[in-house]
Amino acid sequence: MNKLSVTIDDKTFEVEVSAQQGTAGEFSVYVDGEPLMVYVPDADTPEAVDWMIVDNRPYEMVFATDMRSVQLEGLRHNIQVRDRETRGVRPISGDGRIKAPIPGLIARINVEPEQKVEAGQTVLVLEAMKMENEIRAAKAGVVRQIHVKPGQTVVLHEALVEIE
Amino acid sequence: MNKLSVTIDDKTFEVEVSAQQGTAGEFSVYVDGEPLMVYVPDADTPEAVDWMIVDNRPYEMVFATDMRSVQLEGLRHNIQVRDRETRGVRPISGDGRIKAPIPGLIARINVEPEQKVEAGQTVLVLEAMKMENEIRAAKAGVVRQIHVKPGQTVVLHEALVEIE
Amino acid sequence: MFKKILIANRGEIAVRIIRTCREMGIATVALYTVADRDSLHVRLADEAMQLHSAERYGAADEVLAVARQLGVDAIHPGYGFLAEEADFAERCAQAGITFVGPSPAVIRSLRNKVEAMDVVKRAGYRVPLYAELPEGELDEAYLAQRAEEVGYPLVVKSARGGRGRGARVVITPERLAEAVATARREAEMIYGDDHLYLERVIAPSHYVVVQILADAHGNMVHLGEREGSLLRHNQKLIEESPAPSLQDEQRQALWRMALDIAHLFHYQNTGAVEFLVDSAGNFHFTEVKARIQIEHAVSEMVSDVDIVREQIRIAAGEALGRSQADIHLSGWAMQCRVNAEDAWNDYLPSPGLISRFRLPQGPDVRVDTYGYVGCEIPLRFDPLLANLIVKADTRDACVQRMRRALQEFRVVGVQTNLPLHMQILHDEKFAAGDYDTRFMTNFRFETKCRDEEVRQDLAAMVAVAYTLRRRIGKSQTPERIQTGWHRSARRLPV
Amino acid sequence: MFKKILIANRGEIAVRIIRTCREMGIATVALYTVADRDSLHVRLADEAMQLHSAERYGAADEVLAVARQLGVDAIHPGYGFLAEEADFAERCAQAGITFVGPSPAVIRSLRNKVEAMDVVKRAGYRVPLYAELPEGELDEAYLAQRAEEVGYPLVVKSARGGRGRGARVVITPERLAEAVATARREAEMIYGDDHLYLERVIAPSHYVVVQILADAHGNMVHLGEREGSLLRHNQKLIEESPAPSLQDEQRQALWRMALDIAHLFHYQNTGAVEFLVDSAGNFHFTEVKARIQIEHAVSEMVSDVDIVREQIRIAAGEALGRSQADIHLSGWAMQCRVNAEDAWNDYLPSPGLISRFRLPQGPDVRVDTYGYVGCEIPLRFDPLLANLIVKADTRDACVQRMRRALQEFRVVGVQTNLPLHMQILHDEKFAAGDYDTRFMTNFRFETKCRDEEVRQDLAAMVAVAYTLRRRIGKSQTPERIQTGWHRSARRLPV
Repeated sequence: MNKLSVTIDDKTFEVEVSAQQGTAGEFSVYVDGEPLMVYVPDADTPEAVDWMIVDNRPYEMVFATDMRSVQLEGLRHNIQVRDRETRGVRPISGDGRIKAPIPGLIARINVEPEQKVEAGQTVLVLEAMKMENEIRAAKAGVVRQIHVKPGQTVVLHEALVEIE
Repeated sequence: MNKLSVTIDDKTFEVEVSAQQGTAGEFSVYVDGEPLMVYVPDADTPEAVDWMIVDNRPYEMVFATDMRSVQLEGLRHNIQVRDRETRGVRPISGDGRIKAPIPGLIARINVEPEQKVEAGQTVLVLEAMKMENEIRAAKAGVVRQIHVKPGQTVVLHEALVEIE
Repeated sequence: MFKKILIANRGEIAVRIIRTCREMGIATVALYTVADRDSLHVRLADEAMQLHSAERYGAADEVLAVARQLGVDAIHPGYGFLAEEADFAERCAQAGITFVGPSPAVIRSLRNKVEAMDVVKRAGYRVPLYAELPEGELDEAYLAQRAEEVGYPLVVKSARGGRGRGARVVITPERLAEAVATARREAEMIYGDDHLYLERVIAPSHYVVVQILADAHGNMVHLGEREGSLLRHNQKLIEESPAPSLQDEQRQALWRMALDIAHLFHYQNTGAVEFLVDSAGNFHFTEVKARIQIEHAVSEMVSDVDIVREQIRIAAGEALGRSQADIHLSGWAMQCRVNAEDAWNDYLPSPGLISRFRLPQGPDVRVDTYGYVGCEIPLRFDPLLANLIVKADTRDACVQRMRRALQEFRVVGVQTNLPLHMQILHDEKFAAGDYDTRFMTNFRFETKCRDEEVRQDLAAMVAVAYTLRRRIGKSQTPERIQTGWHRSARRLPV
Repeated sequence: MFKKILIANRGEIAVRIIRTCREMGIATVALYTVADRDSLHVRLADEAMQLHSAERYGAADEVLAVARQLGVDAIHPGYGFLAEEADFAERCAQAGITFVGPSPAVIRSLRNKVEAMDVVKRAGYRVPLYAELPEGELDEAYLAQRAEEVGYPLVVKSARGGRGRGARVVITPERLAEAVATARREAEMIYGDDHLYLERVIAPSHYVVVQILADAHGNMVHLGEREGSLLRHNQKLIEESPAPSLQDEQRQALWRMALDIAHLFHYQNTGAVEFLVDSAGNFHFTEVKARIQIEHAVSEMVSDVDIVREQIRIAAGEALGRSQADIHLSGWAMQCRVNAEDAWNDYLPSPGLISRFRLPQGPDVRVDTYGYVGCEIPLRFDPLLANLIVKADTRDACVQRMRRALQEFRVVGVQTNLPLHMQILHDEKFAAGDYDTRFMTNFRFETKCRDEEVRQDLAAMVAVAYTLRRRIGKSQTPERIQTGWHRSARRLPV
């Protein structure tokens, strides 16, 4: 289950999303506590999604490729998504390699090679969909390698930093 | 430059194809010695090609995904292509690793692990577009590894066999 | 006028109805099965509900339940499924929901083809020779005798089905018993009613229908006739209006006859009165189709009347608002039924995901379809993918326009019968309007290309395509391409 | 009749002309620049030749060379580029190739807007107050005096350009000199001719044109009038027929006047006689457009005449074959000019590769476009992507149909002005047919969504979209997506 804050233009909604088991493309969603069923065609190719059904209401829309706006029924809305889970997310791998928990853009790097870091210390900041995620060290150690530069985009699970 | 025999239904043409330097999607083609210019949109995505211009004649067509037939102007033609170069093609890499020179299907494997092979000996047969290509050893040696099985499809430059 | 209409159908007719509803300011409810969820009618409707029962769009209970749940005030059945189902129409009325179609009584009297012919025959109109068969097991001798009365060749039909599905042609007596047995099984299976009758075959002949509109205030008009003599497997492949086989005096007589017959049944809403025209030019009434037809757009083109709009207005109790004098039939219209089927493979259905879809455009060209790029064409339902309709001043211009439209129409991902239509449109006799019900039987689908320049160019293109595919190293397994290609028609590069 | 026609144009008009040629059995030659090579007109033509010179479609020499090389017997210029170029028409005649349009002499007399107004004024018709300016440097006092005669506000125009490009509105005398200088530079640049004139502005007003057809045998008919008062940057955004601002008696008078004026110039082929209607209802002749117009399909819809076909027949010397009495104007038609431009970004052009393209369909809906899925919309040319034309019995029904069609029209990959059209169609005054040339100036593009349920549903959809994208790990670099996405719209999975 996935907890998000979704801002449409000036209004923010608290949203929870969970996939329906066994029914491809169907999601159970709560918007400010209101339960909704969402059907998405081609859930396997998210960038291609251009229509959905919410409960029994079909909508056609166009998402901007950077997900910063969406067009619906002749109007363009600014959108912003903040993920209440991945903020300060822990690295995926237990070992010293810190991988990207979500695809995004390297905003800042707070460490240097050979620098000592404490467990939980912020190593770098990963920006995804206008949201900054502080990526922290899983354990204390020394920064052995930094694979990325500020401004660089990274894919899911791409190795960022290695701590020994 | 690429020498092919192209059979349309019952008639076979000898065709030579060479890409025009610097002009994307343009090819200079000789059909039974007759020079033709061919323009292909989206030359970078061949499976998507559904129209071309030959000299000044535009055509819309649909190629079967297996390239065994093509539809043009309401008629379906059986096609067959034999490549006069890649028959008995030499492996791409100079070292012991034999890689696929074209994408295709492994028809037969003529060697076994630890078997001695001579330079030029046929190690396997790769079928592509109804044409069998004998893949031969670049040098004498012993078959150390066989990465593929008969019936398996391989992509371009996929490692097939290793000889030491 | 209605606020919200439920469309108890799928495919191009559901889309067609949604369009008119939207123009009338009426909200629409679409229904869909899992296989149809990506169809255009779901995307275009204001609300969409999934059907779960096995009868799918024919599920009366579920359809009514949805109608009640969403508070619709009318149900449009389209054609097939719940259209022409008197019991369903009755249940709608009981639920206080308007059924867009004739009254249950009218549907019943027309659904029984034998009774309908009885009525028309008694009124003094010509009908084919026919003989009803009693239910249950039949004595061979009795059957043979009834058949003799009708005469050979004859066709064994379901009393509920009418022309089309479940019909069996019998040329000689020895085949009769077997044909009756088979027809009975099929009728039972398809219509849940094994009531049969024998009808004398009229061949060669022309199939003509007259499109009519009748309101609740006694106004009735016709929108001219259509000819649908080009059949394959009892499906009208091409339909046109006016009928090329008729002279103008015949037309006038046909229209009058159709209106008179419709009056016999106190007909209301829209419908089509069907006739067979024998080689002597006699009209033989066969049945009244008590619903919108697949080919309705042909009549819309020549009459400039939106039949679906009139249907809805009539169902809402409004008056037609135009007399016969206000209806000006002009020009010539023709429709090709474009099926997702493989002309090179015995016209087997060709389901799949549409990867390219270019509809013909331009003056007086219209396409009614539920398809679009990315839409899955399901195997389960009728292969009808699109109705291509064109109109022009004359039949010659109409044929020219249809050829042009067929050439522009492009579908990749599924195989269609567009090549077949193209060849028919180039057939000399068809182009001359000189054809009857035998045409398709004698028609041969051409497969050879005789143009040498084209073959030379094709060789060049094939060589280039091969060279490109070889250069771009990708697996060539057909399965992976067929699914992969389409799915990836929306995939990001990694 | 011609065997082969070269179409010296691009975009939707080239496609439009190819369609009619094909229906007439005339082979077509398309021209293209590298940027246009994937346009639909190239795919649909029988032959296609690339243009290399910098003037592109305006390259008279190259166009004539291709015409000779491929042995065409006629050239259709479409609109813009080589249309209304007397010299080019003359060179075609010298090369023994028919120019589909008026004679060079007629084009010349109409291309000089001042002379044309002189002729019409002398014949006793009302024209706006105007004053020609001599070439070369102008004495300030003289200029001021000429302007006084015309009166303010006035517009400085190119004598060759007529309304539209190169025009400068002047409200007060102090801006005059500067405006004249700028207009002169622009006129020189655009038309290669700095010949200017001053014209009194008539505002508020209505722009109306009368579509006419005239053959070489003295037959001339009109196809009714169109109103195009909805302008942005001198472009007609929406045009309709009949003109909602006119009473029937006015219409009759306007038609007669247009035919009389066309006769003054011995007009031939198809053209549009343009007028300004002032608030008192007076018609002021402004110019004759001696070519097919972007909005011609609106007249085709209400008259049932294929204007391009008539154009070609007239050019081939055939007689119109129909009198005014044979032309029945019926119903109401409207056209929206769909541009590839960003309504949220000051209507800047929005080039790109079309990844989804769903054209509206259904009764009496027509789209003329050169686009399709996979087609590149070039930055270089006019942003016009498609003309959406609908027709219905009444204006109300027409507006309803247009709203429905706009809702169905779907373009992804480039931004279009469809949202703007949708909002105009929902504007109360526009819906009531109550608008003039001030409408667009006062129109405000709405950007706020007030429907709370929609916003809640949207929040749910955004959340799901985000979750899906996060699950599928892919780089989100916009550039890579913009190019990658489209290109990959045809890529195999590795």
